Amino acid sequence: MEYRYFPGCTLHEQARNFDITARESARELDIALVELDNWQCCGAVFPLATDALINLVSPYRALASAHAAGFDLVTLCSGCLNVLRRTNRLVATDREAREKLRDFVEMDYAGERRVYHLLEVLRREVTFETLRSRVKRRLTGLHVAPYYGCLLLRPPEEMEFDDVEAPTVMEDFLRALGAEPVDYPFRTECCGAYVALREAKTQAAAQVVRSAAAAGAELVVSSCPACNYNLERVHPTLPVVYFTQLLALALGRDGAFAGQVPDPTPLLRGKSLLPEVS
Amino acid sequence: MSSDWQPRIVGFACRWCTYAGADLAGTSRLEYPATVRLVRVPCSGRVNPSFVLRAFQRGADGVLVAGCHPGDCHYTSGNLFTRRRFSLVKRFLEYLGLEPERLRVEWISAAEGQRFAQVIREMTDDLCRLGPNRKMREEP
Amino acid sequence: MPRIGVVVCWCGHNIAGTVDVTQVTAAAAAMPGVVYAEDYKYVCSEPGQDLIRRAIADKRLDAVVVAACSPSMHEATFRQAAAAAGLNPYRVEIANVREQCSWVHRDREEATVKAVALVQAMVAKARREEPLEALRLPVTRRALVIGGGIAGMQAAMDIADAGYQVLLVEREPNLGGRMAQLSETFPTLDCASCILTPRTAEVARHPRIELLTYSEVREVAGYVGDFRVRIARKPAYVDWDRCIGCMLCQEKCPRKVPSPFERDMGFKKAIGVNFPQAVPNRPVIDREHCTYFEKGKCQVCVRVCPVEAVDFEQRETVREEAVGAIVVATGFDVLAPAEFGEYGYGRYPDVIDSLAFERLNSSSGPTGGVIRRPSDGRVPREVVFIQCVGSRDPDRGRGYCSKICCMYTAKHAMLYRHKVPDGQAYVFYMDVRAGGKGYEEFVQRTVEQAGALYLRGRVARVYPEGDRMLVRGVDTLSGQTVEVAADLVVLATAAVPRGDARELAQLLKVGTDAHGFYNEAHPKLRPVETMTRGIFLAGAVQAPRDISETVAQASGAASKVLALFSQEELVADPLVAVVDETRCAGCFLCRPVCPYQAISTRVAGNREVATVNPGLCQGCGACAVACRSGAMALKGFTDEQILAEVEALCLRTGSPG
Amino acid sequence: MRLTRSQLRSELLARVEEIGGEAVAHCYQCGNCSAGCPLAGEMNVLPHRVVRLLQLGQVESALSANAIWLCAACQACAARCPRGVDLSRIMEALRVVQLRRSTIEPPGLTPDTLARAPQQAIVSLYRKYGS
Repeated sequence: MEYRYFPGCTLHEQARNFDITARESARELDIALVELDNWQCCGAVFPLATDALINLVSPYRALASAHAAGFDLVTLCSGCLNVLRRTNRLVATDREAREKLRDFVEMDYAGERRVYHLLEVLRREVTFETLRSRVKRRLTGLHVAPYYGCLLLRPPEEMEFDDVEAPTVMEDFLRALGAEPVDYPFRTECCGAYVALREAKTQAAAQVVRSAAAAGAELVVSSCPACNYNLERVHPTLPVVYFTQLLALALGRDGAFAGQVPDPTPLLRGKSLLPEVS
Repeated sequence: MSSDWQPRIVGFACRWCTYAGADLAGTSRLEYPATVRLVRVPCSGRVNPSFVLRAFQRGADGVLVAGCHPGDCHYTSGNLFTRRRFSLVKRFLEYLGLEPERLRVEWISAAEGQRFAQVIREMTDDLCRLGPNRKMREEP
Repeated sequence: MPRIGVVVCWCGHNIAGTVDVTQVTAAAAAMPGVVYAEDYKYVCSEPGQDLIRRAIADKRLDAVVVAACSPSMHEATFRQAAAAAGLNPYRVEIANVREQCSWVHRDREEATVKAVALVQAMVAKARREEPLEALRLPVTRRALVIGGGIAGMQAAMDIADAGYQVLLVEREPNLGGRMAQLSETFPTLDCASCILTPRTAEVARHPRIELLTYSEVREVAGYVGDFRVRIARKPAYVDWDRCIGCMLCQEKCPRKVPSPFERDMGFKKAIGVNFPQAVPNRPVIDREHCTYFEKGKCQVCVRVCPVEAVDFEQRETVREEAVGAIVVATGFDVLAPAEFGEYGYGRYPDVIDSLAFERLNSSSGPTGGVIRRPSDGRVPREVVFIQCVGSRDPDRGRGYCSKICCMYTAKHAMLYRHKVPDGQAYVFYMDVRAGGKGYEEFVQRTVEQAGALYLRGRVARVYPEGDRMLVRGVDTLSGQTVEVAADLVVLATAAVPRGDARELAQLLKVGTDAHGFYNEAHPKLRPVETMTRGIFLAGAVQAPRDISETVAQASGAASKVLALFSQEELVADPLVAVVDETRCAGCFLCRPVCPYQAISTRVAGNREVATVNPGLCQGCGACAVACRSGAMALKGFTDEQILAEVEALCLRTGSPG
Repeated sequence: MRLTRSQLRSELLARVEEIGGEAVAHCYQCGNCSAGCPLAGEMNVLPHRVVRLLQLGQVESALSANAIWLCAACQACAARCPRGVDLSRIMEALRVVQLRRSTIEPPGLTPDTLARAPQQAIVSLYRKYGS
């Protein structure tokens, strides 16, 4: 299976380790992630005003380029997924928007392609069954709190990602890796998003981590670099890692945990999931 | 064609669903163009294709055949005949050179006053663009 | 040429405000065949009807066209007026110039032109009209009531008390329906079973009521006065005629399974009754859970039964019955709150629905009437009630108000306080809808005496915090978000139609609304009748209702049945199909398209022709279109009439542009 | 406050509805949006009250609510709204209206935040202020 890969800005800069672990994992699973030529920022937020088509030019261009190359698009950032998928849907359903964007970008595209989050590729194409059989290092005994946040799930009628109030894809993913998902109430609550960048008044992120810890989690796993950052930023009691890091770890790689605070490696070493420090 | 030319639409409406839906549009005071005149029939399955042909011959610019949604027919199955029958009639009329927009077959329930008004608006727009029906019209 | 009169109604300002009625009347007067044209302010009023009657007499009219509101409003009124003046009522036609003209168009000239065209079409139709005679049909004076809840029982009793036979069909093994699950009833707090139990016994021993429980209606044929119904009796695997109701089988059965009657909070046996006071007091075997049916051994019930009533070989039996009228009283269900994942129903045992709370309150329920929460059996100190779960929610639930929840939630909060005096009830509501005798007063007592805290707002999420449930909501009146740590959360879920309501509606050929509730013939004037003659509605099958309304409606339905049975013969609409035998080629293409099996073969001379049973024909006209030779005509909607309408509507006279 | 027809039908309100693509009349003030809003604790006017102000024609009051800048567009409200109103679109419309009238300074970020925060979040934040 081959896809055009849209890394997005964050994975290209601050969160390189997410990108690296994703590419390593894809290779292990025979998924060809070919980086989209000349991609640019998706715009980070889907414009909610009805007259803000200009903000859709960039995601339209990414979609049209993938289409021109003849492949569906994959991203591993919930933010990018949210923008690209909603743009794709708008292009497919709104003739006026489609024509304006086409005329502006000068590329023909009408929503023919699909946009996947890497988790969806694992669920749909690889299947968790196969993933389970490809795991080299089962994450046995690791209690992980999956954190969905907002952008994967909402708005449900546009994202069609999972049950908006009771999603299961990350739990299924973790079980496939051999880890034990922990159920806790805040897994679909907002982390504060970009509002949390201001002085940290918002309790949202801290509440997520507290709730996960109270439920017995040892680790939080996220699927969005901004969530990951916000959760790490509140000095959590638990390490917060990206789902691709756990994936790579389970597939026999090192998970690229360097520099993360709190450092997940002592925990993982304690469970014999990482080689001892040489 | 003068600029204030308005198309004439003859609509066949089943009394249980679409006719009642049109009544609901009225009760809800939804405005739509005065281009449509309905013929009340017991069921859309009562609409003989010859009625449609006659309307076009006598100068109707558009014809609407409308009934209950498939599965909701007051007579259980009448609209299923309508659906099959008019998918043929439509292709036949297109074969004769009639623009496909001139004949619409729609399912409009008694609760869909809004939809009835919308269909009439859309049809009127389409017909204004197409202009008068000259293809099948017998010159008076 | 027939002499036609045209009367144009102003409907006050409703028509005359947009349509130039004077111009329409003048145009009508000039139409071929029209010998009289007049306009009047309110034609449906008594003087208006008198105008019609006088015109018929004075002008010797053969047909009347009334340009007025929709025929669904006053066609019957004007037909009666005409009949009173000696005109055949089927020679009255309505031009709908209100709902389909004056109310939907603004431009006076366009609306007037259209109104003239509509009148012209009806005049053209009226010219080609024949006088029709209403059909007369015999009537079988025996009623079928479907559903043995409070609605069905009331209707059955009323009909039977008036002296007619009733067949009462109930799907469950016992009578009682939804009400049997309830604890106390609002606004009087008398216990549901205290009202219900004597009633079930009365029904069961009534000499004119034949009870068919554990049975379902499978087929309905025929028509008003003469329905043919096939009823299947499901196998109980117990011979009820032999059974003496000792319930030893239930006592000794080793298999315990969650009881749906108890909302899965209690258990039942694989053989037995739903609840102790069940009528008839006869057990059934739950085949899905019976060890014998699963594994081929056990048979404890067979061994303990003193009368050898257990019969594993029992099969479904089907009988055909003739009835003259049908009352549908199949009740309602509650929405499964699975759509509302944020409340955690199904995930957390201490989030339950209101019906489950009824069972917790019921002295015959799983906790013996002590309110205990399902997870650990603790008596809850704080209970949160959430109203409108799925009601008034067009986005994820149902757009309508379920009507009964405000009152039963108030009742729940009150009962809870009676049973747990130091407990606190919180009620999240959007509006309290307590229209009904003594209802508002009851709600106020819940607030003032039972101390329930009413919080105006919705709840966004419910999740566990320790061993309690944290409820996060808002109080819109103070403008504050609020949190309550509750021991128990009760969801007032939307009342919805039974899962198979649509299938039964199709059997009965009764219309349903977008949700699956059965449609009445007229929301105000014919609330218990359906569009299918002879079929009536009682209770929540039509829309959510409380017990008192249900009983009132059931009595209403019964009185309609009695009115039907009081007639020597029934009069039916003559708008049916008829065969011109001289033109019928005997191809019988008409037969498969008839949904009512109303067309049969008849030998006419030396060949076979089609013939229509006017009692079965409902006048859909499918056969008239299927007919190749033009032999089949639908009275009142003949090809000639419809074509005449089409031609009139296509005329461009006087149209702008 | 005095309610007037001209406020109820003001052009400004119409513009908010047009840009947001949502009709405020659809809201029946159940408060579900506020109940589940992760930032409600910081808002001086709760989300449902912002809509209420619009229903009352008090667009200026709605525009001065800090809620419109605190809204993180997490869409929890939209996903749960029984009336299908996407409140985040109304919030966006209010921001857009305000930004088209005057410049609003985005909050300053510390150099540390700027250096460490993911681009996705920084871009999102400045997008909100029309940058």
